[in-house]
Amino acid sequence: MEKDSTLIKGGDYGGIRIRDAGKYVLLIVLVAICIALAMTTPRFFTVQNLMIIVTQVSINALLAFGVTFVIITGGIDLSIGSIVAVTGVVAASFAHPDTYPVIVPIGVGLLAGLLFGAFNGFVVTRTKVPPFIVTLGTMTIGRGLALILSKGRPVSNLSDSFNFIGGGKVLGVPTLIIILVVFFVVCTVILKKTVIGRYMYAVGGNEQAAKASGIQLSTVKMIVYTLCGGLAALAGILLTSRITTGQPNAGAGFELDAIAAAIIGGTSTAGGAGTMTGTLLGALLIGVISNGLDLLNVTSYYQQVVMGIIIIGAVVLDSLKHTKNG
Amino acid sequence: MEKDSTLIKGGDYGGIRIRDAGKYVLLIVLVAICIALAMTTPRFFTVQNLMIIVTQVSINALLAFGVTFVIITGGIDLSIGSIVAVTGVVAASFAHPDTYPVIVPIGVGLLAGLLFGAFNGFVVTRTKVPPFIVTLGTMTIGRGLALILSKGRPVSNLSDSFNFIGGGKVLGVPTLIIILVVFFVVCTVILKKTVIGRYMYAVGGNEQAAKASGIQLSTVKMIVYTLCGGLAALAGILLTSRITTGQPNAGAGFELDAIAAAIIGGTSTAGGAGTMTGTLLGALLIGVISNGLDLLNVTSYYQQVVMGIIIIGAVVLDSLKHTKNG
Amino acid sequence: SQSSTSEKGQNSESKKLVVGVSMLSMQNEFIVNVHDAMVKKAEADGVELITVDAERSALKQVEQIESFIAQKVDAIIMNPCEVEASSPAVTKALAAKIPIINVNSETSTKPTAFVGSDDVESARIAMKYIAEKLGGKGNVVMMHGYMGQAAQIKREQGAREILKQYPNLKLIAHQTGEWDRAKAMSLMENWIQSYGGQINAVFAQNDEMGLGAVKALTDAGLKDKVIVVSIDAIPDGLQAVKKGTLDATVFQNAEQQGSKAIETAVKAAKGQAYDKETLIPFQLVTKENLAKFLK
Amino acid sequence: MNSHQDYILQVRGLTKTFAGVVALDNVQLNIRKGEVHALMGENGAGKSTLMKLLIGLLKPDSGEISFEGTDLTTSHVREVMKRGISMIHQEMQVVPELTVAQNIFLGREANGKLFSWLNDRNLTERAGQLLKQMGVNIRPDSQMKYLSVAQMQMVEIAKAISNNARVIIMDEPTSALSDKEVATLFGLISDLKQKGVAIIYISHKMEEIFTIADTITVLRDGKYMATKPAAEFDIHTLITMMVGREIDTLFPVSTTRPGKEVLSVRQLCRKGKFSDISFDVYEGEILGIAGLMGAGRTEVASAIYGLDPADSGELYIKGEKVSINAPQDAIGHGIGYVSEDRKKFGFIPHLSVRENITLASLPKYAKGGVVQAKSESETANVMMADLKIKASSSAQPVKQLSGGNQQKVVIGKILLSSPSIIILDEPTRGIDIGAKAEIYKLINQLKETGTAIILISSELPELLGMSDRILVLAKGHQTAVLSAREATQETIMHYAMEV
Ligand SMILES: Nc1ncnc2c1ncn2[C@@H]1O[C@H](COP(=O)(O)OP(=O)(O)OP(=O)(O)O)[C@@H](O)[C@H]1O
Ligand SMILES: Nc1ncnc2c1ncn2[C@@H]1O[C@H](COP(=O)(O)OP(=O)(O)OP(=O)(O)O)[C@@H](O)[C@H]1O
Ligand SMILES: [Mg+2]
Ligand SMILES: [Mg+2]
Repeated sequence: MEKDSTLIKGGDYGGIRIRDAGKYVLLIVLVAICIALAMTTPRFFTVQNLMIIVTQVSINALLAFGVTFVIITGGIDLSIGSIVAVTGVVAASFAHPDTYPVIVPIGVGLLAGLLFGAFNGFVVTRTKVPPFIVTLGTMTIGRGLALILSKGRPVSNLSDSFNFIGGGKVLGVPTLIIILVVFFVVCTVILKKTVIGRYMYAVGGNEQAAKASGIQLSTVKMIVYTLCGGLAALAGILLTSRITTGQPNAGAGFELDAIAAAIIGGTSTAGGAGTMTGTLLGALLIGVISNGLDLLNVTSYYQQVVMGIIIIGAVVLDSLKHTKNG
Repeated sequence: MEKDSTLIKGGDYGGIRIRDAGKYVLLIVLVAICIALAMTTPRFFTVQNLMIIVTQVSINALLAFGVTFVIITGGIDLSIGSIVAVTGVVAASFAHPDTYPVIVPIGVGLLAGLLFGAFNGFVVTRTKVPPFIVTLGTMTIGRGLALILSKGRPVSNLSDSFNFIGGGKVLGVPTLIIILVVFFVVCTVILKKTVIGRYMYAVGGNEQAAKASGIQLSTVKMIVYTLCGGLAALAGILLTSRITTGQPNAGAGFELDAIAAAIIGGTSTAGGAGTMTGTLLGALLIGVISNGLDLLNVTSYYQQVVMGIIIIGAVVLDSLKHTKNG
Repeated sequence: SQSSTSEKGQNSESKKLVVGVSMLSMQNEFIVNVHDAMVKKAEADGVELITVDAERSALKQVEQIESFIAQKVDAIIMNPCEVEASSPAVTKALAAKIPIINVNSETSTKPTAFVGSDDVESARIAMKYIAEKLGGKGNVVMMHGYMGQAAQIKREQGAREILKQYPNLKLIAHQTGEWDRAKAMSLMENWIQSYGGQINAVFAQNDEMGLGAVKALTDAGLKDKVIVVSIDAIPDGLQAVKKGTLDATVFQNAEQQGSKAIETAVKAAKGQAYDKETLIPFQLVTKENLAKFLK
Repeated sequence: MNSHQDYILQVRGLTKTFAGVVALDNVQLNIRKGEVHALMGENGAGKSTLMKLLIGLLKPDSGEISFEGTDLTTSHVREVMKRGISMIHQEMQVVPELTVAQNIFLGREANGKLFSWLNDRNLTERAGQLLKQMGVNIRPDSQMKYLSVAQMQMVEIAKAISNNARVIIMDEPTSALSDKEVATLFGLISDLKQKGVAIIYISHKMEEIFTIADTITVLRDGKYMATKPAAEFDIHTLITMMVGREIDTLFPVSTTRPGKEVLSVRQLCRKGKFSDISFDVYEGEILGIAGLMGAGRTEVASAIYGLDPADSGELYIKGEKVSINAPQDAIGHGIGYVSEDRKKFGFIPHLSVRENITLASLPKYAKGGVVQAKSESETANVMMADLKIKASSSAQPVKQLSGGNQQKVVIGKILLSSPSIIILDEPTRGIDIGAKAEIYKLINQLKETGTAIILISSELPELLGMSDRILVLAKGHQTAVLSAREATQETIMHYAMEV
């Protein structure tokens, strides 16, 4: 009896879950990089700079949270960068001073993003087109829409209250940081504590098994893409507010950064595994390196080389742990 | 006994393979689009225009061939756009008039690409880092290298013989078309007729089972990434030759187009399925639409929207066939 | 933050001025040239430069300026990505009482000083040249940069202003070539298919695209019949003008923009008098006046 | 015979085709409350397809399904399960990253309401109780991916019975189980019967059918043959009805005498899995390995094959010490391995039957790296015919084959690589009785040509019928090596339970 139970390792009751253990290594890597930077440049380890890093990371992190949901179910969303642009332009159009109360641009922007995401989900679930192609298609479509809606010009002259959302401070803390923390908690709870979160893991871990257990794949996927669209919209609104203008070409390439953050954070490209904490750490890692390289005044060409090496290196270290576990 | 033998209906050569049936639908879609364009604008269906389309498609198609190999084994290569830039810059540096014979820039460029690909393969096989992150990292590194090598400036003033490779004509046929055809055949043969090609399908279809069948996973993956690097180098050299200058920022975003061509052509993102014919059709589809939209003088904002819709639509049609199969 | 002030106090014992520089894109040759001029001038003046590349992202640029502010640099030079979107950076720098100098292009919020030229003007010059060459009559096509970017918007604006003055000059097609030579070449090939002999002139919003158009036209044997004009006067562009394949380009003085920007930044940081606006004029480059631009 | 009201589940005129292949043709099935209804048929007869139609995973082309008077013909799985039908799938349907408890209650947490809170502690507790009641020793909080195939199978059983279903479909639930767990399952089944639950039971193990079935329905080539009380069948009539011909001897008689020593295993150890395993295998000999679930048989086999190399110990092949760190080393030394987990290690789903069969010996059919299509195809066709693999053609992807036929493909692949040592881990798992006889014949042929064979099986009759000697493992230790004469069910069980 007791002998058998020793054969089954990897219990997670109360202890560290195997699935989550990865993030601790990543955390150590992140802390190590921070210490190294703090020792190299006195400008790094200041409250102000750390706050700047988190602020800078927040938009990527929000996008990465959304895409983490999608990747966990075994999908992918390349359209988030375009959603940022579309929702930014849409929100900005309703955010001119003395027109609507600030809730209107926020609401309309979010709605646009949710609809965009729902459209992705609809095509993914109603057809057999791979999510990569669906969202690559909607990425192109979205970019076109943003340009059409804005007639190719930035939408500016936004109200102060709108510009406050992503650019203001509350008790000295940038709003972006507060929003990031709130949504980090919300996304973690959705993923870990709710039935739908469990279904995301199940669908990504084994679609057939999920189906055989009576889980409606299309519902789960619809929710996931819609959620991702919503978070991208939030990112788009915050970005617009932060740069005080709705740019039709904003967000280009953001999808790769967000996906990178999720995967660096341990989300499996095959689906079925991933955590919001990991994703947040992934986003912070990218942010810290980028900030550090700027502080160290590394020439921009070399920055790219160093950035690439550190990211690969961090994930190599992170993956060593898995090797030991067999 | 005779009952049993009817169960085995012959071999499969000569007939249409189930796995390949998909490409016929795509071919029909492509032909339909061509007919529609030919009816809308008389300028579409001319030998000259068709030749231009194929020329324009060729560089994306070569990249897509390489990435098809990689995706079939279950991997991904995001660094190909950067390889185009690095190899282009490297080749151009050796291609100034009256320096080296034209074989030198070609050889050095190809070598650089093969090494770059081998490095991707090395990291993918020696570490547990997902290919997405490895090649995203080397994509950044590669871009940095191209900028460092060229000091951020185009490398121009190239010899006529070098410029002929990608810009010349042989018996009225552009060299790019000839090279495309040759490499289409070579890649098809590798994938379909050789042992290593079969192993690529096996590794992508079920890595564990492939390993248990005695296939050395790391060897197959090394070959695949190296091959992909080599084809990207070829694309880089041809692009450089075609535009008569080595651009450090060339090839940005090419990876998405190439991956799109492969997936539109039926390569499974999960690995284990795909054909070069499909990939070629995918690349042609993108090329024809893009050419058609230019010929019809569709405004650039709307071009993007239409492009996205047609690509999704084509793959929807293509996938309907699979639905019938259950 | 108090401790960091004291640290800075120690640092500034060397009295070397620190200038933070955020450039639009270090993958753009013209921008690299501006930056090179800055580096040269800074070395001569004993100024320390911290250069960062915004990679065409206004958001990134705003963040970089925030970072400069946190580092308490003595002055900031910004090569704005966007007119509007880069403005918060200016606001923030001004609020932190750090002089900020815009180089090459503008933001809607007025910075401490501006050094550069008006992009709209460059397109006016280019298009005017085309109009004159064609005798105010003919068919023109235009190649845009990345849609929605400040430079694209301004260059389009300038071109359209001139087109309005010449009712017989028709813009028969315009499309983006994304600042890229290869994309522009493909675009030109496609246009040749649809318009064949109808095109009389090409206006490309930068030299890279202009050179792509030249290549496509040359391959099709049409270069003699079509005028190509672009902007930037990069070395390749000048060479093409020399060869006669590119009919004209518009010279933007990178060297002056760069060195004047440093000069202004240093003056502003030291509290000396400086010019609020240093406008460096564009110049049309054709075969006739080419010699003075070739180094 | 019976009035219609007795039937809890009725199927009429069900037809299903896949890409032109008729899997089911006008099939009927009537299930009574509280009965164990065996569904019998050869590999590819359409049993699993019929069950997938019942549970709502597939939609029929025509026909109808009614359950307790309601029509379920086009209902979604979720609805069918809610109404009271659950299913143990032939191909295990587990989510590897989730825990045992999470798998058991998947789809039913908080009644499956998408936007409600999870209570994992509660799920784990309930799963723990359930497993304990079943007499299964598996931690409810361990991740599914760390379980052996047999343990996963037990979890699948737990999942199906925890649904309070009134009909439970069991598609080959015992294919990965050894006798002890089979007994546990049968105990559960009789409890369920008491409660009036009907069981649809599919298995290729004849003894099981005659032990528990009340009624038997036979399918052949997708067609309904007959339904009769089990008592009216004997093994011969049943087999004849299934196969359409007679099968006289299951285990062929072998006259070969073992030759020279081929493989020697010395003090093979892997921490926590097995220790001190030493044995020899001779030319033309079949060494059986017996043991209970989790005894470490599979672990020993995969250590020898290099899939999961041992920590210490030595391997000798024909007297020479060899080191095997990966399967290709093993293959190089002439070892072939048929894994118990065919889905994971056995075949490449997208590839065709032909491509799978030749995969391990492809270089033999290639010249200068180029595969010779003709010789490859011919070889594959011969193997398909030899093993009676039921497929529309050698070009059919293996993922479309029935479970048993997939297993045959895997065996064919290893046979083709003509190994001098072959390790068969549960080789007849899910294989019908006719094909079993064929496979035994093939194993014997191999033996006669001097191949050394290691046969791991949870079916004692199979081990006893085939082996020359039997090695018994218990909890990772070697407890006996029995000669064919000494070996009986009792002695083997005795040593298998030894600590
Ligand atoms: N998705 C599919 N596409 C094509 N053919 C299929 C598919 N699924 C099943 N088949 C075919 O349907 C037939 C019946 O298969 P099924 O799995 O029902 O057999 P089975 O009776 O369960 O066999 P076994 O005892 O081997 O499990 C087989 O010939 C199989 O090849
Ligand atoms: N990756 C793993 N992590 C933890 N435990 C494992 C792992 N793989 C196997 N085990 C455990 O090791 C034990 C031995 O498994 P093995 O498969 O060798 O047993 P076996 O004798 O072949 O029995 P059977 O195949 O009938 O289950 C099992 O209890 C299994 O749960
Ligand atoms: Mg079956
Ligand atoms: Mg076993």
